[in-house]
Amino acid sequence: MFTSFAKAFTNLFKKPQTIDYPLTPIVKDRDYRGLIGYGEEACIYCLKCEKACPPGAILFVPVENPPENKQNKKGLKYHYNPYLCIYCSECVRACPKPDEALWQSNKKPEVAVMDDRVNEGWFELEKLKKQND
Amino acid sequence: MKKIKVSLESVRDEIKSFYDYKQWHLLTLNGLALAENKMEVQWIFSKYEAMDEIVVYYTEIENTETIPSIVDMIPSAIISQREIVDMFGVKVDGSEKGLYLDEDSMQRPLSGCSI
Amino acid sequence: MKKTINIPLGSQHISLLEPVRFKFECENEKIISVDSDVGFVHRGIERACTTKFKFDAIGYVVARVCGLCAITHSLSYTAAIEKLLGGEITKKAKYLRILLLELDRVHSHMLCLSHTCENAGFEAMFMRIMGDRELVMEIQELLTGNRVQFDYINIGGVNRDISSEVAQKIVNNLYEVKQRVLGYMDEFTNNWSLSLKFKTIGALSLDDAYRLNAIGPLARASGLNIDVRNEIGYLPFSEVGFVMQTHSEGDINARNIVRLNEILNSILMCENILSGLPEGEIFTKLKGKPNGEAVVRFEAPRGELMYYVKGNGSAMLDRVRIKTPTFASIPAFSHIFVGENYADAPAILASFDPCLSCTAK
Amino acid sequence: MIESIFIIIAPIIGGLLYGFERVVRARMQNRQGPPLLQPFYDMFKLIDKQAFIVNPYHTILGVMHFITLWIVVAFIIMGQNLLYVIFLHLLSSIFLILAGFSVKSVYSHIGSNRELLAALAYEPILIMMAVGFFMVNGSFDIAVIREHGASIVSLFLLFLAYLMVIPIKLKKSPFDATEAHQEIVGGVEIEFSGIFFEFLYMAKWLEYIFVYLLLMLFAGDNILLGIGLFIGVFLLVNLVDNATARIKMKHLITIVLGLGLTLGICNLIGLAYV
Repeated sequence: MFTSFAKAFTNLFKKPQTIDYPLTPIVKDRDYRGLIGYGEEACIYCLKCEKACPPGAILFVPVENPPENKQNKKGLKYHYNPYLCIYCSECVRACPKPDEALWQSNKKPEVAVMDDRVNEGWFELEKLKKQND
Repeated sequence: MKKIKVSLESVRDEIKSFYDYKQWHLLTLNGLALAENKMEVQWIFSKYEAMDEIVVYYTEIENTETIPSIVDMIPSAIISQREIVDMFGVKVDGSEKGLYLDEDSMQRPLSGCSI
Repeated sequence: MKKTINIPLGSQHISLLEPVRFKFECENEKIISVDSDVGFVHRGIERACTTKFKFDAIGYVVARVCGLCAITHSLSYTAAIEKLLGGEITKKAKYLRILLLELDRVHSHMLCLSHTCENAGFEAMFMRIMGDRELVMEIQELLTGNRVQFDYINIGGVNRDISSEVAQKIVNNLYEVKQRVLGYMDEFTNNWSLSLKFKTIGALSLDDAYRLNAIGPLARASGLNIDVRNEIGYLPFSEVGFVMQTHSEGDINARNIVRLNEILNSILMCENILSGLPEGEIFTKLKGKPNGEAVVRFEAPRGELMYYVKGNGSAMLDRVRIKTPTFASIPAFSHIFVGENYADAPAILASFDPCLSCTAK
Repeated sequence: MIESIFIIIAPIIGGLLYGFERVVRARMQNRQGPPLLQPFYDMFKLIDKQAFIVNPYHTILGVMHFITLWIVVAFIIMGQNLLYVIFLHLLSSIFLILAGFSVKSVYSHIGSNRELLAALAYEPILIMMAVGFFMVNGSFDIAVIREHGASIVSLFLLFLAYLMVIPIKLKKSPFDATEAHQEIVGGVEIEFSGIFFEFLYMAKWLEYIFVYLLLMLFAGDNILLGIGLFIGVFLLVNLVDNATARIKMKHLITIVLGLGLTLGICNLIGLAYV
């Protein structure tokens, strides 16, 4: 009891442990698991990341709809939903060319607002994907 | 893991003769859908202070059959029994009440509350 | 006139932010009977595991059952699948798994201790333990890349290797945590007001612990030798210095002391692991599809966690059954409340360390 | 003139004191904590909220609790009779207790029960304190007490007893079982909402003024000593709050009534015979 008493008193003269959060940003470690980055030039369209992703946050959807040639992998476009992503980096491990085509950064996603249509936009993509399968 | 098949009638006697409360504890009841309206019910036990000794008593039943309750022997079985009622729709003796609540249940928090 | 009053605790209550309801029938403030209700939020994870996800993704699904014992859930599932696939993982991967498992136990126990203090009305202690818990959270983040959802364990090994700087940081932080924990030990045993709240309150006798199948720190505080780490050969716990911690009193104080001792033991295990970490790969590729049945148990911070997995040789599993520690302890909880004072109920409840997020899987 | 200004701004001073205390408490727990004006931000938020009236008496009693407490503070500032002040303060507590009993909530009932028991424990000490002041100064009038010299030495045991009353009134550990946030969710406060809760919230601030004004009576006309007492006791109460858990009602009554009464009676007997 007296140790807590003394501790409470000495804490009065210490700098608080917590930070003034929205004003002072949190520094994330270099290896923090954050957003997935994508390099289109290096991608070979093997679609391994799409298969590996547990929540299905990576979709390769044809640009033209319906696609003229289903075998044409270059006609696909990479879509990534940071709000669905669980940042497990399964996709990066599955990628044959990690660091060039797909990599993990330590950044957090922006706060989504209604105008972004995060959900609706994504549902449309999922629907498109289903149609073309 | 040792699996022992028992009939639905003898399951209570089998467990009663086997269960020593200072040596074994009930892990859980488990259901397994086998085929159309057939299922397997398992009673999974584990031994205290033994290397991975697990005993599973199981029986195959029709979905309409009632499985006996073992709450009088193992009081902690009540919660698993109530869960299995909800998860598989089987009937358990004396556990007609399920564990989960329907959305329009009167026992739901704030049910009957109108603002 | 009715002589008793019914006091509800939950399903929304300040002392317990989780959806469980205990209905106490009280005489003045003395509890004479308890009714419990746990099924408010059912998420259907067991069902989702068998219908929506392939077996190699389920490790990430079951990790979301609970935030605090995420590692135990994914570890148990992974162990079950590894059993079915019949592969052996490397020794280094095993050691790293224990390392994270024990770090998780340290922070989970600290959370429980702080919560018990808060429910006993000791706000400063709550803040103190929560503040010190950040030391553990920090090294978990360094090790796995995230604070809560570790996603560290993979079928076949672990996802990340440990660098020497991280290892050094873990050793340093754990040393600091150890000093703090010794400080709590002093506080929990010597604080006069805490002893009024904790000693002889909410006791569970050894016989009742056996009878009601109590598990985890709850049972160990009553003197029941049940610790799954002692009962499985899958991970080499005894090699890294695991010692079972028990106490004989069975009251809240005993539970706290057991938890504190377990933290110290876990820290010791982590230090042993880091000093004797074997060289080698962290990942072995396991081929095939799971076929057959497996029951795997692990010691989560709250007690015994069981996974039953049945595969049929395809990518979709037949059945995943999760038995979570809190779920199995509810009968024991209800039993302990009877005869206690309602003023102690929140502290007793917190000392069980209930995890309703696990229960409502 | 100054007195009436003080009376009018008393709740505001109380709010500032409460906000300051929250900052101090946060620092003692080694955290950032809320800004100083947080109680007033809370107030504006509460005013915006929809107010439910459980039953009219409940609400009226809650408002009456606040008004009576304000009058109590006004009486102290104006230097009225100390006995009146103490009994009027009891009346304000009774209003709150009745409000708690007038609704159906179990938590509210338990809170009222505990509040009543706590009043039973601390009221004798307050009355003995008044008697003590009378014996030292020859008058119950606060104005007279303020003109005399410091009485803390001759009333030291009563001062100690009064120290035990402060945590009860300010709802601080170890004697905060009447509010018991984690057990009965604030007790009597639970059924108040919106602007009506605001009255209770402001009553809490007035409680701070009441407690510390009574404390300063021990210093008499020595203003420096009064401020010193205030700072010392303020720190002490918060430090003890940060070093103890909440004890049960049973223990609260045993300790406060047993120890407090003994201390008080010893002091009075001492004053009468020495």
